[in-house]
Amino acid sequence: MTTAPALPVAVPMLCAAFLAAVRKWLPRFFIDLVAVLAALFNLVLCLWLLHVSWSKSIVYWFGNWFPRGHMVVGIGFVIDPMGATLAVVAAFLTLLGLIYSSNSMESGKNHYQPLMLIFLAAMTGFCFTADLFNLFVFFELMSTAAFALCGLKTEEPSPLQGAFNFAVTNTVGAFFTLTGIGILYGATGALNMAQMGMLLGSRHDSLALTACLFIITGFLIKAAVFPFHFWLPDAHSVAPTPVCVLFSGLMVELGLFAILRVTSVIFGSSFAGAHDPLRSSFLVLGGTTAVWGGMMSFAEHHLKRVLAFSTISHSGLMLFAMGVGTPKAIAGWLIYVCGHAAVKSGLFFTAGILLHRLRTMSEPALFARGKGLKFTAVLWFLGGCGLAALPPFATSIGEDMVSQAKHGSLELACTAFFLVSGILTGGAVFRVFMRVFCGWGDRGPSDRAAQVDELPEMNEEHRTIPFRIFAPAAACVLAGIGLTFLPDLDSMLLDAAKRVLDRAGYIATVYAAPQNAGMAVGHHGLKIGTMIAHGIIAVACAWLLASWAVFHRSIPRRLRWPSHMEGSMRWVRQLQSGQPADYVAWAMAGVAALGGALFLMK
Amino acid sequence: MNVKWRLGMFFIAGACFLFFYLIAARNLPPWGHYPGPYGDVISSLAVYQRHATDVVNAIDYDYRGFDTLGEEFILFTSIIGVMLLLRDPKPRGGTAESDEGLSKTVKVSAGGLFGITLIFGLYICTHGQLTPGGGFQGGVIVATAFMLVYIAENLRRFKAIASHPLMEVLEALGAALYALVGVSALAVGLPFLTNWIPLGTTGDVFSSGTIAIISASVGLEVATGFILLSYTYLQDIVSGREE
Amino acid sequence: MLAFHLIPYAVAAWLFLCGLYGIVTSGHLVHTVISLVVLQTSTYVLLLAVGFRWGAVAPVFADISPGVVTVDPVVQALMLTDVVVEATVVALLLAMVVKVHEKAGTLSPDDLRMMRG
Amino acid sequence: MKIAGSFLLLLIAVSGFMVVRTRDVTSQTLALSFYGLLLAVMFFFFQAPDVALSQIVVGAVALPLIIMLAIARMKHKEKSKGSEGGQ
Repeated sequence: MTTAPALPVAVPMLCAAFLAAVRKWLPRFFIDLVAVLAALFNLVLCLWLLHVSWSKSIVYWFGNWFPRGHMVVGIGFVIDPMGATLAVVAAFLTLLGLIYSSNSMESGKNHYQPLMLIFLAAMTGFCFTADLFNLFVFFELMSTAAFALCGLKTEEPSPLQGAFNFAVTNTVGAFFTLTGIGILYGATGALNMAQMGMLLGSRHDSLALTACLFIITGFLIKAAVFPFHFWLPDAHSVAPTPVCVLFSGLMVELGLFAILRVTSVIFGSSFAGAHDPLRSSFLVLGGTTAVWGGMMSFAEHHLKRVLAFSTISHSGLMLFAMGVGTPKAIAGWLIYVCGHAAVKSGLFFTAGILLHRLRTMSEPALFARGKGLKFTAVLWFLGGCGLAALPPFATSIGEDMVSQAKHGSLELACTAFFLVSGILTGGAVFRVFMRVFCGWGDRGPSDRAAQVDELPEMNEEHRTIPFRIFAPAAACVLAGIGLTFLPDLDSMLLDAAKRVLDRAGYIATVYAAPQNAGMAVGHHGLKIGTMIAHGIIAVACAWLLASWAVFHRSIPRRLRWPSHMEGSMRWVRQLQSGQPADYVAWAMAGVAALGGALFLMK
Repeated sequence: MNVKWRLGMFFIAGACFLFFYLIAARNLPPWGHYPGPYGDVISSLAVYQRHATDVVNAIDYDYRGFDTLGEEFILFTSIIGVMLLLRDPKPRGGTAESDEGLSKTVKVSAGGLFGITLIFGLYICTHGQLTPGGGFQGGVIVATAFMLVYIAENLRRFKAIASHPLMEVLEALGAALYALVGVSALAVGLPFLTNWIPLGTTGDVFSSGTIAIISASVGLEVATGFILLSYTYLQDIVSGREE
Repeated sequence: MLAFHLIPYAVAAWLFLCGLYGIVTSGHLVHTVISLVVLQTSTYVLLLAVGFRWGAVAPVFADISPGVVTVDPVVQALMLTDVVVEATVVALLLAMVVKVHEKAGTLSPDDLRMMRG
Repeated sequence: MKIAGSFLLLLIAVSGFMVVRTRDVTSQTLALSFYGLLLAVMFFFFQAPDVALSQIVVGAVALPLIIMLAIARMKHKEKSKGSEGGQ
């Protein structure tokens, strides 16, 4: 254990530096190969780390600076099952993205591959680190790589503007986080999360509240939670497909993961009172985001924007699950994140296939042009089912676990939000399916954002779909289904969730104190009947909603209202103004509102 | 959203922000009474453990060296990003900014400054473990020295230096070297970034083991990075002058 | 006395707000970027204030004997890397601005409406 | 010492605001350079020579230089575009 935990960060970084050095001299094939191999290496290594971490969380001290007494002098990794799982997802998605882009995608003179590897290294480090400032460093590294990747297409002005909005908003968020870290450092004089948590103890004064508020603000911006979310569609609609996959599949969720880690380890005891303002705020914010994102998703006509808003909606659901906060809910959160990553990535890859074959992302322009693409149509349809949480997609398990996590009104609210979000986002995907792949109805309304035309990202002949472009999409959808059938899935998830929430256990791990091993984990009885019922209801309603929009001309005028949702959200859509000034103002309003809630409920 | 609304939102939210910030600051230790313990522990350990007299650099390149690795890669990534964004240097015959305006005196003095600045930069790079300075600061100074070449030498030589393919290799090498120092510790069976090189005498240029090596590699990365950065921006203006 | 202890924090908060104000009222993309730099300096002031000690010396033991009370070296280490790194991040942002200008011919966010809706 | 420190901080608060208020980007860059220098002085004053050194070279020189280069590049593009349009 003196080598393995450092390698998932060090190896991609070294490979990135190597590739950046040789990019001018070596052929494209070789550069792709090295990048793919590095991602594959990470995948295998992270799987192994995950395997090891089940029995005992791995602790690793860089520079051999293990804690002296209670003082942590160096930077440490603590690899617990949840962090390792997310790192596996990161490696998996990067691998698929690199396979998708190999050989033919515009790579900006081979600058693209090193950037992807740095992105991977940053995400992995972000999952593992136990040091608050190190978390911030990897957050920044991840952001910087993301900004650069967004600017890959420099032919049109719109991508650059999207990248600029993304960069400004996220950098402001990062400084919020850094301010919070500074305040917390002033109070505790430590930077290791476990030590900070210990020193902060159950202190629940204005300092703890403000520090928590500022730290999570940066992560909420990354997680695209309403009203911090405005940058996300702009960034997604302009980034190349594999980058979109990483953004939607994991980067957004990592923002939530960081909130989970920080609130449980550092502020776990500070907010432990019976009346937890943080969780209540998460419930409200999550619910709002889920509905808002879903509605916007249905109102969009640019394929990548449809998917981007659906990511916002699902991010809201995940935040909602964090608000519920019991181990079962967090277990559901984890499987939902994994399932969502697989399904959403599958959809983005499928959109990439469409872009490759038909050279546009605009729904009206694609009308009926996808009729010949049978397999692609199947993938897109399955992706829609996955978003609506139809069993056997892993998202359905997540929904079930979160809904069953608490009884009473919360259970009802939970089911309702999952259903609404599933229906709206699934409906949007089905609507695209009907128009593009089946050619039903008419072209439908268009809007300015849909006309932001992307130049095709591939340099090659586009008559056929090569295997390496099709395979990632299929692999993602299959993974979304396959996850469900992992043996002992529920107890593994519960174990991972319990250990993330177990603040004392985390502190004991850092200080290498004996842990009370073998926590009773127990099983989660899946209510398979309810799951299937919910799934079918969601898919059926989504299908209905989609056909309502598509066939709105043949429906009596009085019954046309759901289809109006598609075109008539002008007023709301104007908030998406494309100006960083507005986005930052909204983020500030969010900070004020969240802070007000925290202080008033104190 | 129109400007009025936006400003209104800003002032209300800004007032809340100020309020949160200040009532949190009220609970911080009083200004100028840092209570520790992190800084004090390291201050008391660094000279003995690492034979480095500048504790800030000991933290940057050793105790929290993993952070700095990340930061260095942020720098590396940004520079790749700039080169990626501003690629496509199609030589175009635009009017180039003239350098005739600079008097001969300026050129000569800039040329003379080049040597001094370069030496100063290298000095700062290599003495990071002893006195304030180190790879980050020294690297920028070295890069500034090369910018003086631009002022003094009619641009052509600056272009010859900055656009040399070796520049990018050196930059990547600077980034890789840091990680390689980390990996080298793995090779001798120690955790990543552990010092395994003899520490030397405190106060010597070659003291403090890996700190000096890492500082030098950061210097290389920062210097080449800034040269590439300025060249990438100048590229368009420069390429107009080619014929 | 309390008001005195709040001075550096008030200045940090003020600079943060100045940066935000600049971004929110910006009519020029380069102005936005420079406002972001001002916003960032707020974190310097905060970190510096947090680790400061009256009457203590800089944490450089080249000319002082070990054991003398110093200011906190950790915050300085954090700031040091940040100063250099942010410069390059700003360079990245400016590269985007340059490219926007090249393609769209304007730098006023009001005229750049591609992403609307 | 305390009075000088507070004065320095207030000076920074004022000049930070001035940087943001300057709307012409070229003068803003110069203001930023001055502001960076002021920050470096503050770092020296508060016993942070390492940071001060890096602030002088980066904040007061390199960063404004990069911004100037970017502005110059954009002006250059405008000029060459203008001359192309004229032909």
